[in-house]
Amino acid sequence: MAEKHLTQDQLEIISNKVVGDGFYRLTVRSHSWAKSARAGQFAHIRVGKGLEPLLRRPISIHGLDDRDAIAFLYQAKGAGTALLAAKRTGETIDAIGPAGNGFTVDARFRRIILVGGGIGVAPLMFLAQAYRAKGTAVTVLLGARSKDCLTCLADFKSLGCQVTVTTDDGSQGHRGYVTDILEQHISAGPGPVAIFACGPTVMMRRAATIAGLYDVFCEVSLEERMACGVGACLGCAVMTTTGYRRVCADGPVFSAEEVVWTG
Amino acid sequence: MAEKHLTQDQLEIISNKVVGDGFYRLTVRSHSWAKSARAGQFAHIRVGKGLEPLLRRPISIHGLDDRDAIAFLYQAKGAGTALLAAKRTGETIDAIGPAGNGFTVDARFRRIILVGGGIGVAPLMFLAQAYRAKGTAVTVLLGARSKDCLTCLADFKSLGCQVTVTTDDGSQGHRGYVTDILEQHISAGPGPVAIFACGPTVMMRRAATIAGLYDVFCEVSLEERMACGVGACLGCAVMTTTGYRRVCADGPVFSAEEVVWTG
Amino acid sequence: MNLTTDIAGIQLKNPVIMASGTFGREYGRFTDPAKLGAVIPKSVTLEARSGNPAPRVWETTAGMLNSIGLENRGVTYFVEEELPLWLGLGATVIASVAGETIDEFVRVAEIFNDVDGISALELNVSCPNVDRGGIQFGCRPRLAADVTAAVKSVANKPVIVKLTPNVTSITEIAKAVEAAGADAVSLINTVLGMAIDIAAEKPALGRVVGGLSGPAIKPIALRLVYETVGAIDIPVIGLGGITTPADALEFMLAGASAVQIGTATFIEPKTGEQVVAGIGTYLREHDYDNITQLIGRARL
Amino acid sequence: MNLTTDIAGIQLKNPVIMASGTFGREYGRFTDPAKLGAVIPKSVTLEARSGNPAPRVWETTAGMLNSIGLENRGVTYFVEEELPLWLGLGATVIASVAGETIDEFVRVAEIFNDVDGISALELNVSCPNVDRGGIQFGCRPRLAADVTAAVKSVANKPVIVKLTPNVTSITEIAKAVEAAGADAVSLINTVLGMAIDIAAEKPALGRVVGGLSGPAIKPIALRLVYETVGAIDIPVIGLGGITTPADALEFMLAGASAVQIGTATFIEPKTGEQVVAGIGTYLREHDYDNITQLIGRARL
Ligand SMILES: Cc1cc2nc3c(=O)[nH]c(=O)nc-3n(C[C@H](O)[C@H](O)[C@H](O)COP(=O)(O)OP(=O)(O)OC[C@H]3O[C@@H](n4cnc5c(N)ncnc54)[C@H](O)[C@@H]3O)c2cc1C
Ligand SMILES: Cc1cc2nc3c(=O)[nH]c(=O)nc-3n(C[C@H](O)[C@H](O)[C@H](O)COP(=O)(O)OP(=O)(O)OC[C@H]3O[C@@H](n4cnc5c(N)ncnc54)[C@H](O)[C@@H]3O)c2cc1C
Ligand SMILES: Cc1cc2nc3c(=O)[nH]c(=O)nc-3n(C[C@H](O)[C@H](O)[C@H](O)COP(=O)(O)O)c2cc1C
Ligand SMILES: Cc1cc2nc3c(=O)[nH]c(=O)nc-3n(C[C@H](O)[C@H](O)[C@H](O)COP(=O)(O)O)c2cc1C
Ligand code: FES
Ligand code: FES
Repeated sequence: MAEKHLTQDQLEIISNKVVGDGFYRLTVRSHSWAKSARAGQFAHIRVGKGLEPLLRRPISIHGLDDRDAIAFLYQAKGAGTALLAAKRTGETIDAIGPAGNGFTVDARFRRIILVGGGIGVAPLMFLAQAYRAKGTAVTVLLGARSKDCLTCLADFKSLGCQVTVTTDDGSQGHRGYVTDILEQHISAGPGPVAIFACGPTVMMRRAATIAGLYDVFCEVSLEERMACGVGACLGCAVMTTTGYRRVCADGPVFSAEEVVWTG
Repeated sequence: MAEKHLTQDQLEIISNKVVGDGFYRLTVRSHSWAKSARAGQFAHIRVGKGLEPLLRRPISIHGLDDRDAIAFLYQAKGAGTALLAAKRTGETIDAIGPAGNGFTVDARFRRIILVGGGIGVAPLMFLAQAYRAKGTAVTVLLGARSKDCLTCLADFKSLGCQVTVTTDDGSQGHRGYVTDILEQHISAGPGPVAIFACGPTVMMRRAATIAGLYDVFCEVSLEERMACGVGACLGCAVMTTTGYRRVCADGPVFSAEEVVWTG
Repeated sequence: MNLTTDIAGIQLKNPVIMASGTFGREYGRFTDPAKLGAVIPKSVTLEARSGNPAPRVWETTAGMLNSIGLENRGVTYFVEEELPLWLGLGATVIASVAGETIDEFVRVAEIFNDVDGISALELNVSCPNVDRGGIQFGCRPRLAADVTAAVKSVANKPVIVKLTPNVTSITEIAKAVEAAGADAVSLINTVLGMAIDIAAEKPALGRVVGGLSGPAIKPIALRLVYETVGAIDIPVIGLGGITTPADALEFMLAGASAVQIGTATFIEPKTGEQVVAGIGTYLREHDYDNITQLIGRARL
Repeated sequence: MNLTTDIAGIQLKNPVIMASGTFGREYGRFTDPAKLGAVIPKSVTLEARSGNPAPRVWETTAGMLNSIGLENRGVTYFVEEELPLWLGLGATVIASVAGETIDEFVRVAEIFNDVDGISALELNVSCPNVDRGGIQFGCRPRLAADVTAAVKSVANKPVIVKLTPNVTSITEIAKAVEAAGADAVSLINTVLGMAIDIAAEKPALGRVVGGLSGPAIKPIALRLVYETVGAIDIPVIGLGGITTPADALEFMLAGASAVQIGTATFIEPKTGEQVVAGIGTYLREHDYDNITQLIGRARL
């Protein structure tokens, strides 16, 4: 059980840098997190010192920088992430985690396809690291604004992933939605293949539908507003085929088949 | 009318330094404030950027550093003053002021006696500057913890004031309360003499009583919890012989005779 | 961009009104009252009132408590000394009326009948800081209706009734004052609250209990506005904790025809102007050409 | 330092209780439940309930809204699966009971009669997030009294009634449940509130309206506790927005015999322990030798 490593820690910041328009890459030192964290898990971070903002912010683990350092990739959207962006090397962040269940990492897949949109790319890097470590072939399909993370493309490539970018207007890579090219990639190589998606709901829903059509293993990482982040408050419920489940504790990763899409 | 100079300004910080145990001296650049401010007036400062803390903090003007710079002396007591203490040179503070009425500065007094306790010393420095500029003899009686402001004694002396310190336990200067020696100072020189007091309520009340006994002009600077700081909310009312008056707009300086002491 | 708003038969140049008791003429130095929809000066009573003992204000997390107690110099002083100043600054003035008895409300309203420059009356039947009148009127549908009807029967200006949140059912009160002839309602007045001064081990406010205002109460106010809009047909003016344009938009999307700003002015005197500007920007960016298109859009 | 507190016939090692719906057993990893006065797990109903649609939580300034809707797996699951875990962690457990009908409350209470390790019952007659039961009971003195009397007539454990702040007169309700036999009351449950998601131009919560909790509501809670303590003779447990030892002390100085901590745990899981420690420090520094000396000291 992932939960067994859940701790509250003051993690020391190694660096916290802009890596795109409003995108930041934060690395912190922690042997225990680096050791126990699994791709798809997140940290529940107290971004302020006082009560403004009140609640912690969930941020996915973006990857391991080395055996003592983990990275986060985040987008400065509102007041909370702005405070995070203002933190400097040497300061600490108060983080609860590694939280959540994480993606399935299974050597039986010969190929995996990562489907990312916007900041949804964040946890997929960690997953790419995990699969590449097993020698699995990794295809990355990045949608729309994913170019916003300037370092991501290079990072995926240096892991040996095959990367394709699509944009709505064709300004970069393929023109259209990232899911438009998903079908061709499913058929384009040996199986068994697995799809992992993280990004806007419409994108994940479409990926789930396609995976269903091709009867391919597919997991999605869901977002929901959170309070506790550890499973206690039932605040982050999403509807599934087995009833309401908690994104923070039963997820954020769910089998695409069990999600009851509402958005 | 003092009110006519009331403005809202972003004042640039020249320096913000520790000058004693929990005491800070903040200087900001402002030609207009330096020109219009009168001793006893205060700035109503927004110490945070967000809504924590919600309200502005009233801080007396401590003096003029030169024709473009004013100084504040403040004690880091709670969350608000802690935020102020964290501000650095080059940042700005959002200040409303110069607010309030100010002390009487009148050349007819041959001598003035300033009675200060604790952080109450803050506005008295500015008043000493004003009277010394007129050549008036200034005696400063500092009570108890006034030594907490390390620079104040030297500053008063360099203005040519005669300074006496008292402490409860006699650890420094006279032993006892600052008002114990007030009577002897009233009689110790030529008149007309005026007393100006700022500090704990008991101290001001005692000074007021003594002034009454000797029929000496006396003004006190009162404190009350404030919201608007400009006279609009009626939140800072204190009882006087003519009914409730607003500390922020009718005060903070009141004639000792009109105050109805409750503390 | 058209920000013109009609409320209770009066036309405001925009829907941003400064709330009673929080916007004194001192703020004319920091912001231009003529640019605001309207200004509601501190509630006036027939005779001068001296208010409650100190401390009267206390800061809380994201809020403040006050127990001013309707201190004011009485209606004559208001008409002769204060109103001309507001009008001189170009403000549209709504007068807030308070009283200990129905008769007092009526008499103040009658005096205002003969005064030019008062666009509407707001009946403060919701002040929590006085022993008689105030909140007692606002907590009982019957009394609230009686005050409203009595004032309506004499007043020659539109009557807005300001409601208290300190009730089990705001819609009951709102319906009662609507039936009694109110032209609009405004809500909320402050939420009853208190604080203890730990250092002194006694209540922080001289009067023990006070009214909570500021950002802390915004979700409470918004719920009450949303429900009230659903229950009555006269316009609802929303207030409680508004500090940003986004806050104001929440109230309007919930169905408020206009908003008021109180405590936020203490923090930033220009809040009113900023909210007007921010609403304009929002309308432009979202391709509305009229503020009324926004009102109630978030209602299910 | 003696922090032992007697409430409704049960003895707690200290007056700090974790509020229902906010302290899951997950928190056993961050803090030691055995060091707390008691833990009140999420309210249980007779059968499992699935709760409300997402979003169920929304942040507000210094507060949060929730509309969980009493999601729980029913009393049997609670007794068999959850309770043993709490007891295994050394916690003193007070069980929160909820229901749509008086009969449901009674039946859950009867089941608890035969269960060891439940020190007391807290009746949640104040949940704002369900269509039936919940707040309806808590808003009407008569209904609140009826639930209380019915449960008291069967229960072999002390009964605490948890009150809602969303009423005109809390003292009326408190007196009614006292007369009906309640051993103590706890207050407040959440304050009704809502938010609008401006980006979507619709209500932020799936259920539109929710319950406001957190520091924002502390002054409201404190006023209600202060008034209730003055109106009844049974002990009052205070809660609403407590995040620091100073907050807890305010409630105790106002007359609360114990406190509960809810939302603050989400921000800092160790809040409960920190409050226990902070109260101890305060007593020491102010030369009290017993926590009971503090209770109600700020009352006039
Ligand atoms: C499991 C999980 C993992 C996430 N991983 C990342 C990541 O790796 N990088 C990243 O940039 N973002 C991630 N997010 C989204 C991130 O949590 C929000 O962008 C962030 O909380 C916004 O906070 P704010 O104060 O800057 O914005 P505000 O809009 O001011 O936030 C206001 C409130 O909304 C909540 N909120 C806002 N957006 C979201 C959202 N999309 N999902 C959930 N809550 C939200 C905040 O937590 C807060 O309660 C993740 C969300 C979840 C649920
Ligand atoms: C006219 C006037 C002039 C002042 N001049 C100075 C000065 O020159 N130097 C200085 O150090 N202090 C001065 N003070 C006191 C200063 O305003 C408070 O110490 C400060 O507001 C405390 O804020 P805090 O957030 O640090 O403390 P907290 O205790 O956290 O403050 C909480 C609340 O209490 C208010 N408050 C706390 N103490 C006081 C107080 N004594 N008077 C009024 N409100 C208070 C705060 O404004 C805030 O609303 C003055 C006060 C007044 C009224
Ligand atoms: C200091 C103060 C004084 C107030 N005086 C009055 C008043 O005289 N009449 C009135 O109707 N409301 C009065 N109010 C209530 C406000 O008009 C407003 O209803 C309330 O503060 C909520 O709005 P806010 O959160 O924007 O401040 C007062 C509020 C404050 C904070
Ligand atoms: C997410 C959440 C769930 C809650 N669930 C319950 C519940 O099941 N039963 C109950 O009696 N109170 C419930 N409450 C109310 C709290 O127990 C408490 O009364 C309220 O939150 C005020 O306290 P606080 O400000 O410390 O959180 C819940 C509160 C929150 C925030
Ligand atoms: S955020 Fe509390 S259960 Fe998920
Ligand atoms: S603080 Fe508002 S009148 Fe003085």
